[in-house]
Amino acid sequence: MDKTIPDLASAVAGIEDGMTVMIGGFGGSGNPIELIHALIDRFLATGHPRNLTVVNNNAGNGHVGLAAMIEQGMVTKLICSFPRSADPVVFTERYLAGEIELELVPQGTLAERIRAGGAGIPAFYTPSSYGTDLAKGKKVEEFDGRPYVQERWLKADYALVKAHVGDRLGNLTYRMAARNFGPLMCSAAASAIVQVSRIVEPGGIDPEAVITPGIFVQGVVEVPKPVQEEELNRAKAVYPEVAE
Amino acid sequence: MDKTIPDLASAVAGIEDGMTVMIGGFGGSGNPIELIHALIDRFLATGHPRNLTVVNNNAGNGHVGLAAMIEQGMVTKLICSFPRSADPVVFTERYLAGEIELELVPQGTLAERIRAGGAGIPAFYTPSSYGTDLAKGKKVEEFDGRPYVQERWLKADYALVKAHVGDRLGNLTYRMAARNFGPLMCSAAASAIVQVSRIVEPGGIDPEAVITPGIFVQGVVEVPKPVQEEELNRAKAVYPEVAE
Amino acid sequence: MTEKLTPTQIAWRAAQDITDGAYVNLGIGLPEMVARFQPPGRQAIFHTENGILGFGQAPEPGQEDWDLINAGKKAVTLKPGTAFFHHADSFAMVRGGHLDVAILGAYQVAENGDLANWSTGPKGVPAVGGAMDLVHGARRVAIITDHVTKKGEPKLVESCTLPLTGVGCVTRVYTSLAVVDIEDGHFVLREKLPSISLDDLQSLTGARLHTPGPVGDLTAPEL
Amino acid sequence: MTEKLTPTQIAWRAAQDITDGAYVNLGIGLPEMVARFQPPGRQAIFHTENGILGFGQAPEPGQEDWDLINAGKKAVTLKPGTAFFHHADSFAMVRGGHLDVAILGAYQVAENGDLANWSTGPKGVPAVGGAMDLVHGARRVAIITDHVTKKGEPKLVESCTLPLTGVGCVTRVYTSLAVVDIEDGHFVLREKLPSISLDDLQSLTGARLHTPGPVGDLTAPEL
Repeated sequence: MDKTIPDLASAVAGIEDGMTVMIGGFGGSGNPIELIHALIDRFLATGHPRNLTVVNNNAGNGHVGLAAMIEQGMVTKLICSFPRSADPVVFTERYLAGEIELELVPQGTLAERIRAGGAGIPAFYTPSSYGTDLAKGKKVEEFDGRPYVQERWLKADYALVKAHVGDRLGNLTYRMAARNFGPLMCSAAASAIVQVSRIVEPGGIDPEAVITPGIFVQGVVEVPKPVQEEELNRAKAVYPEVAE
Repeated sequence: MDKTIPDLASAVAGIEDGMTVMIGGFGGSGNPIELIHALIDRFLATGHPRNLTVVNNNAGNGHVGLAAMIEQGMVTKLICSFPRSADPVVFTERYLAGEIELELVPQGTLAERIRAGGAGIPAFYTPSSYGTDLAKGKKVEEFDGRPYVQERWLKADYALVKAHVGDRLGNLTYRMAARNFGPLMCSAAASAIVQVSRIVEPGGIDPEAVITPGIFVQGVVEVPKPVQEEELNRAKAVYPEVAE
Repeated sequence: MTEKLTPTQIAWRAAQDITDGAYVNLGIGLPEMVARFQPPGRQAIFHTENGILGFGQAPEPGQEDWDLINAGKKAVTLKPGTAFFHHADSFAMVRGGHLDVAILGAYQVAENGDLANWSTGPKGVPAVGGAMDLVHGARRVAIITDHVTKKGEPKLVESCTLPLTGVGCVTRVYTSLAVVDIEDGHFVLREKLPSISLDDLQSLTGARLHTPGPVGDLTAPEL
Repeated sequence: MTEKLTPTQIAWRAAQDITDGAYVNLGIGLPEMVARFQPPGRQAIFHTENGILGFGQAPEPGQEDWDLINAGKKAVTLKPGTAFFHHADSFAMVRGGHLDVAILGAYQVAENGDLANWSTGPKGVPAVGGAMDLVHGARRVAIITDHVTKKGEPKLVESCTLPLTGVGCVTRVYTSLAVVDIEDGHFVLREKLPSISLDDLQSLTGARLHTPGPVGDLTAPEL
């Protein structure tokens, strides 16, 4: 078995119009920028994929990565916890113009819904959001005298994730806080496509140190020196540099 | 902050009559034998703790560890998935004599209930056990046209867990399949008491390799060369060698 | 007495359907034997409930590490690419639909796919383990079993009389006499021993065997 | 204009109540400042939603590693004993009651403990982050805030008029003028600036301040 994919274009080739795509990352860390930009390249060349529903903690920063995807009009709906950032202008404009739908989810609930999707738990109860606007229309049940809100699992057709080291069986490690949503999204997507800084042979990762076991991963592509979204934004980068 | 405990007797000193105690381990691996035997010593010396509810995947093997606890009459109720083993004579006799209560839980549900206890999720839905005797009396709800059983979280007053390396902040690593229920039980117990083969200074464990972060651990005691339950049972060991 | 496959041969037959790279969980006992018969060039990745993915065969006697065991509490070995994880992550793999195949034993399988394999009734100590999770998680739930009980009673039945493990969960049954799929609430016969007639096979089966397509010969090497 | 504590001084005051070894989550913005004022001999362990426990202060400018950030997206550093984990484990810590204290900002706090701190209404882009989880998870949920809004309106109120973050969740409020506990649906005044009279403080507060016990002097060093 070999889950390695030779290049970024092949890695994102399966994503189709209307799909739900989970994208890892939190703020400027852990964003699979190279995978996202490969997807934007495909969209610019072919007009597809479009009408995507994207799941991410944020709504993109500046004009690269997820923000650039939104800017190109590829995203119809965003499911996230915090669509603000140092520079959220792209999402903000689209949202206020009514051009993109937002499903706002408390961060812990978002993480747990994605985990539940990967773990075969169709619904669970959480105290978070009880009594607030975000619980409106949701089922409430009392346990041990305290009210909880029922939340549903979240699954995706694809996950695009940035990890650190991967082997060709799909076993992954992450780097520091870039781990964030990656392991959860890998488990909740029908196809988890992961960019890693280095691909090693099976056995190259200590079995105790594997964070995402290969069973949750469908494709691994090597991006030896990935860019950091935070650094792109500090440099005021725009993707693609010359938009069509 | 220093969570290290100087000796085994102190480590188990807080467990009181009637408490719920989660005990890590699966079959002959990962059982915190030294902690259990320290608890038995206390019981033999003082008559306490008794009337314990124990959560473990199995029901003890042979005449050491959990089986010895049951043999001494310390356990009133057992919550487990598989109360059979190569030598389950102790539990079997007590159970058939009506002297110990059994709550049988599918293994994945047991793991998820414990995780839920640690994660503040009071209830969740699982397909497991739907339509079987083990779902009797439980709430059923349909999601996306498929029926699921509602299960409740499981928490404990104490967890007794065997890990591998620990630091004095309570960060832990485990050894191979001895990890099993350990990380879950640490999170679900008000007090998680962990025996480790080696205590190191903070920083002695790679932050990427920490399996149980210290926030889930209340006490760490060093047991440099822990016995393996499987080996004790192959040697037909009995604890204590001379029962009172 | 009818000619029939040995348990080892049934395990061999089940192993032929496992594709390269499949994620597989093998139940305790007879199903564990399936791992021995992977066809040349194919390598399945074995999962065990107690937190290992991609483990290897049993070690040489005396080389056991009792922290490295499978769900049957038997010692296994590491292979390049093995991963360890805790029990909640292990059953996330199971329940979350990440396993391609789970192969289990059975007391009874019903034509609607119901499985009974954990309890023979109220006597004795009940024990369920991971079976109730496995039957609802894996994409294919296959059973390997003798075609009849030791007393000669059918194990493939119209409806289970023993306590259920799962409802409508079994997709294929490998028996000592036949390979039977479960489709739309029916047993569909795919293969049978050449030496047994369809009528004789039907007489040993507790529910109707449908034959909408060709029935292949069930064969296995001497093992 | 009334004399009052600066935001930095409020953060200092809140820091005095954090015990050695406490697990603490500090909200984005002003609450982050609390970490700077740990009393000598005490070391709290800081948790951030994005998967770090036990991180250290900000690095020197130019030394940032953008994989090592807190929930406010600011660079932090490693300390001996740091641990990394994914978002579900991070919120297991939050929701599971493992944090000793969460310190957050507020638009409004009601006398029953309701908190509004995520939305000022339907205008603009709503964003909630981890606040709704934090308020139901930590053993103590403390607020640091100016006593009144920029327009001079009370932030401590009978009931919140802005969208709620959580119901009955706040246990203590550190303001620019006072330290107020929430007990049994009431504001209980614990400390106030010596320079402000109880009457004046009450007039700046939107619900009754109870004083069942002694009211200490709220003081903070120049910072």
